[in-house]
Amino acid sequence: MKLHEYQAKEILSRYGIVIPRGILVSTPQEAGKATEELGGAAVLKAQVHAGGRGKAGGIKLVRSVAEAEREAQTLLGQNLVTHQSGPQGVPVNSLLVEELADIQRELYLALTIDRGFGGPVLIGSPSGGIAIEEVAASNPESIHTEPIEPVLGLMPYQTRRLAARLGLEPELSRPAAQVMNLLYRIFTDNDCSLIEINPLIITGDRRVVALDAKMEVEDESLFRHADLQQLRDRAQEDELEAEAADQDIAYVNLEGNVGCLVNGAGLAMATLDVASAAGAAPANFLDVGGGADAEKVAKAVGIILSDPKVTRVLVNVFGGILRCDVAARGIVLAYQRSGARLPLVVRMLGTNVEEGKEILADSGLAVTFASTLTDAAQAIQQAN
Amino acid sequence: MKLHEYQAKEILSRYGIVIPRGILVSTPQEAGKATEELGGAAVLKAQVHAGGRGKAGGIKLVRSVAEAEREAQTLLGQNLVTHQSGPQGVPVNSLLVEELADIQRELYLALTIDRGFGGPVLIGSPSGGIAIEEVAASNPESIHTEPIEPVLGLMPYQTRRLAARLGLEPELSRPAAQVMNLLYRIFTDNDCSLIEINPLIITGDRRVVALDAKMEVEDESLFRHADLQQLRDRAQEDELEAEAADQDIAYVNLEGNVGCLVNGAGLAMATLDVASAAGAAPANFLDVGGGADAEKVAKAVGIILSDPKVTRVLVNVFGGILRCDVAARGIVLAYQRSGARLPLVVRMLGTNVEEGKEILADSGLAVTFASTLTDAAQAIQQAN
Amino acid sequence: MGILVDEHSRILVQGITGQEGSFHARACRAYGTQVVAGVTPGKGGQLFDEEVPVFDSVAEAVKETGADVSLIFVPPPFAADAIVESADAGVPLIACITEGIPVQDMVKVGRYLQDMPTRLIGPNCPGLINPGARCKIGIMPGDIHLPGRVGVVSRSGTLTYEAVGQLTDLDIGQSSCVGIGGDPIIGSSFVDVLRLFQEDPETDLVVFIGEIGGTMEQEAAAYIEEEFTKPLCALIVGATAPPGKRMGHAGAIITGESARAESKIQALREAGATIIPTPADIGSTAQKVLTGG
Amino acid sequence: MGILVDEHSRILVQGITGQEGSFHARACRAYGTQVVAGVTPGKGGQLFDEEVPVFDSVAEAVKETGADVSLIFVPPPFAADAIVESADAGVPLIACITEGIPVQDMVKVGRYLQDMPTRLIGPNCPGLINPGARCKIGIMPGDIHLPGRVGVVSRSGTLTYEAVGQLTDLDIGQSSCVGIGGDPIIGSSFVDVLRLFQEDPETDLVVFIGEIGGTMEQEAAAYIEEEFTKPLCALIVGATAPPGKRMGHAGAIITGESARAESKIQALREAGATIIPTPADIGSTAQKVLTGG
Repeated sequence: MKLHEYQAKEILSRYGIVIPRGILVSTPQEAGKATEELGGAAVLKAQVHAGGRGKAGGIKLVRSVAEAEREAQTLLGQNLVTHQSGPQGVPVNSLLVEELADIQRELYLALTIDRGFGGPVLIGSPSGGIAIEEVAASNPESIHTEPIEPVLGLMPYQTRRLAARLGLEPELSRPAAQVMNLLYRIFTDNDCSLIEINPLIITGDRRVVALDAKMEVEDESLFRHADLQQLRDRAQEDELEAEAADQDIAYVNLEGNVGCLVNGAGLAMATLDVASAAGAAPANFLDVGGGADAEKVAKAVGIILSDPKVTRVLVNVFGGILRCDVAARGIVLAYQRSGARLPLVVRMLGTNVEEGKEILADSGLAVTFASTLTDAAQAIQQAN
Repeated sequence: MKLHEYQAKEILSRYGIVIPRGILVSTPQEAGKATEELGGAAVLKAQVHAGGRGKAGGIKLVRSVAEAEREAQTLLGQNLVTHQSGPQGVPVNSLLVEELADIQRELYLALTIDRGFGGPVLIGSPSGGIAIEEVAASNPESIHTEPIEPVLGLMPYQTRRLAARLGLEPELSRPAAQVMNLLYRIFTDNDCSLIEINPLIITGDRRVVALDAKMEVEDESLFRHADLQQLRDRAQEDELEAEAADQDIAYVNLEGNVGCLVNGAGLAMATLDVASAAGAAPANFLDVGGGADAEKVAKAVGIILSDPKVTRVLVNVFGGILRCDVAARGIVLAYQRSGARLPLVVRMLGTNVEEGKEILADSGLAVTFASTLTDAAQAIQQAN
Repeated sequence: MGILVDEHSRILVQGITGQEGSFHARACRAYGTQVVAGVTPGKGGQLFDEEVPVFDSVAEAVKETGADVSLIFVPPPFAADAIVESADAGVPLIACITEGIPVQDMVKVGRYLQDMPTRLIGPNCPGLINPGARCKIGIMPGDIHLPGRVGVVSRSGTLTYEAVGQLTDLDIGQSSCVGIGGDPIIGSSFVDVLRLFQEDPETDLVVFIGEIGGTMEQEAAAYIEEEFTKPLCALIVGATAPPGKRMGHAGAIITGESARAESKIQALREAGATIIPTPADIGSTAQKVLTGG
Repeated sequence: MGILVDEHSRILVQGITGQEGSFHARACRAYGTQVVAGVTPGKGGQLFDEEVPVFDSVAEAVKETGADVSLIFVPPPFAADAIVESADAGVPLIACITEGIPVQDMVKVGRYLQDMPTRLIGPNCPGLINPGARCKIGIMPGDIHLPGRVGVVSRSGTLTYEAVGQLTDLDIGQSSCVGIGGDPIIGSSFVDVLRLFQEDPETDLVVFIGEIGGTMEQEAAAYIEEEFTKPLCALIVGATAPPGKRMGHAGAIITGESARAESKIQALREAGATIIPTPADIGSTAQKVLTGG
């Protein structure tokens, strides 16, 4: 789950990391008032769940209250399209109005889980303020990582080493190390999958300040973070994806017209691969998960059916922890609820497959059964 | 460093462990008032750094304000002698006045470091309310331990297992597990060497309550616990031992008349062993430590010289991290400061030994040099 | 033969009284697996299906029944505890089916298990099966399997069944099939399982199914090139999948290009693997390699 | 020969610019030890005593000088970090002299080192010395040592010197002397060091010096009985020491009676060790055993 910049910064600040003075606003009038409070000049930052905001015009420097109101008027309510947001963009419903920072240097600092290492890594670069992917492409040796052993935590010699590699003078090494230590605490306390401070700045008066902050909390851990659950902003999410996420269904909206219901991420990817190879364009990636019951399958199919671009549905279920009869009942339920009559190609194998096929055959739906992946892909390609 | 019961309980309570309602008092009048506040009956508990308080008369049940004042009058200001306090006892300067508890069952719970395991262990027994040494002697199989892996922390299956071994019914297993988890957090957060809850009680209304609490913080870790340093109560410590502890000197007051200055705990123990074997009774165990400078040695010798029962001083220094010349300068300094003329037997070997002997020889003190441990013991035995 | 488990394996099921646990414990038993015990705290003393004793703790179950494999269906918040409980009780092999265990729980468990003799398969995996020994420890549909001499190892659950289905349809039997799990942090890697297949005299060929993301396939490729001597057919899925929306920037720069399907396919091809062109070609590719075609 | 270090050992000193570090680095060099580098964060680029380069980090020091032993004089709050830094830099042997490291720091470091190839001696120890190789890595006075064939291992610092002094006075030389340290949690145990003496062809006899507290001497006795084949003289000090005021109740019940001197002496005697009657008899007991008296 992604947090907004202002939410992430509030958490950073609570742990003791210095952030700029800022005020969250949702109207142009508030933006003007906030700018006044900050001394008549400020930065307006669109609060959206998409990177590349600056280049897309989501960050504005304003030098007067009037200018603040004008720019806020433009920003608020618009859909901001960035290279990460998808073509439909993400709505700008609030702005963070921040004091101007006296930036002397811009660094990059992040924490994430490294699968290879099997634990968290701290990542730093002296090239902050630009997208880290660009740094990784143009200047990879300027990106440094410090793996963190869970039993030890981040060790002082690591923060010293990283501070040195960030080019920090000795007197800045200690406050920078402090930021690193706090970030690691925030990361573990809150079950984050990512914290990114880009840029971490050194100000003219030699303070270390988190000028921007990105924070993602691992969805699987939200059950133990009631406070963080409150921070979810559904407005930032694709409507169908949000609905799927509510049901704990892995769903990604795509461009085609074949609605896909699969169990298992690997089989779902394989299904997209084979369907694409057969010339059918998938409308979505959907993994209904192993622990689904009929209701959850029905919800998943309901999401597919409510997607206006879907003209046919491909089901590929290999019964394991999800049994075929359960899947079949869910599919029938969803079709009944929505009243949809879209053609359905079903490939089912594994646990309780016969019961599953029987349920579908008896349902009155326009079902074509397929026995192999290739058959299924061809059948869906023809089902129009 | 030992904490008082009331200090330990305040920490437990801050973390969420249930403790009885209690009021700290230091006069009989306050004790009466507190008893009144608690409903006219209470337990008065002497706040001293010594176990075995109950048997020694340091805990009184009172059923009226008048009785509370009377008992408090007796307890306050007295020196309580317990089997752990030494013959001089420990002063009772404050009382914890607590509400009466409705005790249905008494359990034992503790956390400490197990050298063999190399980490913390949780210890529990269904036989609470009596000294655990007695349980260990009479019924050792009723004592259960759960080693705690630092990377994992205390695991739920361990708390379930221990709760079952404590004889707790399923509905009490969860609150008891909660206490265990909190104790482990307190232990690690505060660098404890010991936390002991004896008894942990089950009340008539099925609550899990810490009725008594012992807590010791590792001296070596106090540098990072400014808050805990404030909790030290010097009045509870042997005066010379407290003075030594202030100087970071390991010192234990003994019964004899030979003051001993040694560097290294092992050599100090060896010196006592040899001196005792030669018929000389040591007045103290003293390890001045490796990192001592002349001033620290002088402080150590000062402590020895200020002990009225000391009639002669045995120095056994093997120069390593502490150099012999440094030790010699410290000894001379202490004698000069105190004006003492007590005979001095010195055995010195190792780093800078010649300089050390020269300094002592030139000092005008009544020094006898010995070359072996046996010589030193014999010399001190004769030096009267 | 086959790897890890055989007809002598004695299985205990953690979470046997839950919905999934009971269903799959039954399915394992129906397949022929010796399920000797169940564990559900607080339900000790019951009998599962009137035959399998249920215990409050793994230690008791192991002591009373000699169980040597643990199959875990415990819900995500308690699954890390279940793994550690089995490891501490000395269970040498654990298959954890549970999906959705918090990553930071698995970080700690992973570190702890480094010093233990226990081998963990999963979590978020279908488990493992040895068709020749009629030993199924997991959630895969048993009847699609056929005893034989092809090993299957896969990061995916259902895609493993797909692979097995295609093999069985062509009458190509399996020695053992292992789903290693799709989570960021898992107990056994591709390399761990390949080592076992390398040592197994009854495995002639391995079908290897990887995915986009991470670098485990590249590590496998390095191992295959240096030490693995048997023929291997490899499929990597996800070439047409949308760019992982859930993968943060910082994560992406750690693995960078190597997380992509092409990079993995290239590494495996260079290591000498036969690449399976599409997910529909798993069986046919294996057949070609086996018949030297 | 001797154990752990020899004339080829290349030492780096962590905390070389501090008061103790500089004094003892000098003493080690004067004895003949190859001190090839120092490490003090923030002082990289200096030369210690105009000859030994000082680095900001252990990794740099190792890279530039090929140091393979680290000797640590870093103050207690930073010592755990210093140990881990050396281990992470791949230093195979670390001797940590620092006294007063918080126990919970060492709990974590101890766990971490379990998975590392690094061997740690100490902390709170005098270090180790190989008199024949003129290699002294620690704070012991070098000139009391004599090259020879007796190994010394001890929990105590200064008492080790006492033992060496008595041996040298009787012209009994030492192959290697190791102080394993007096803290509750240390890197190498008696057994670890005894194993090395067992393998060392130039050690004929071992002098073993234990203390009251803990059970490490009993573990050593078990090892001696089962595997150690050389003669061994053992001293346990603390029989007349006051009952450890610092040992809590809970601690006492873990080790119980076994923490006492008599229990340790008995275990060692039963394991076949020759007991040294008093601390004044270390040299004479060793002499008797060596001469078969």
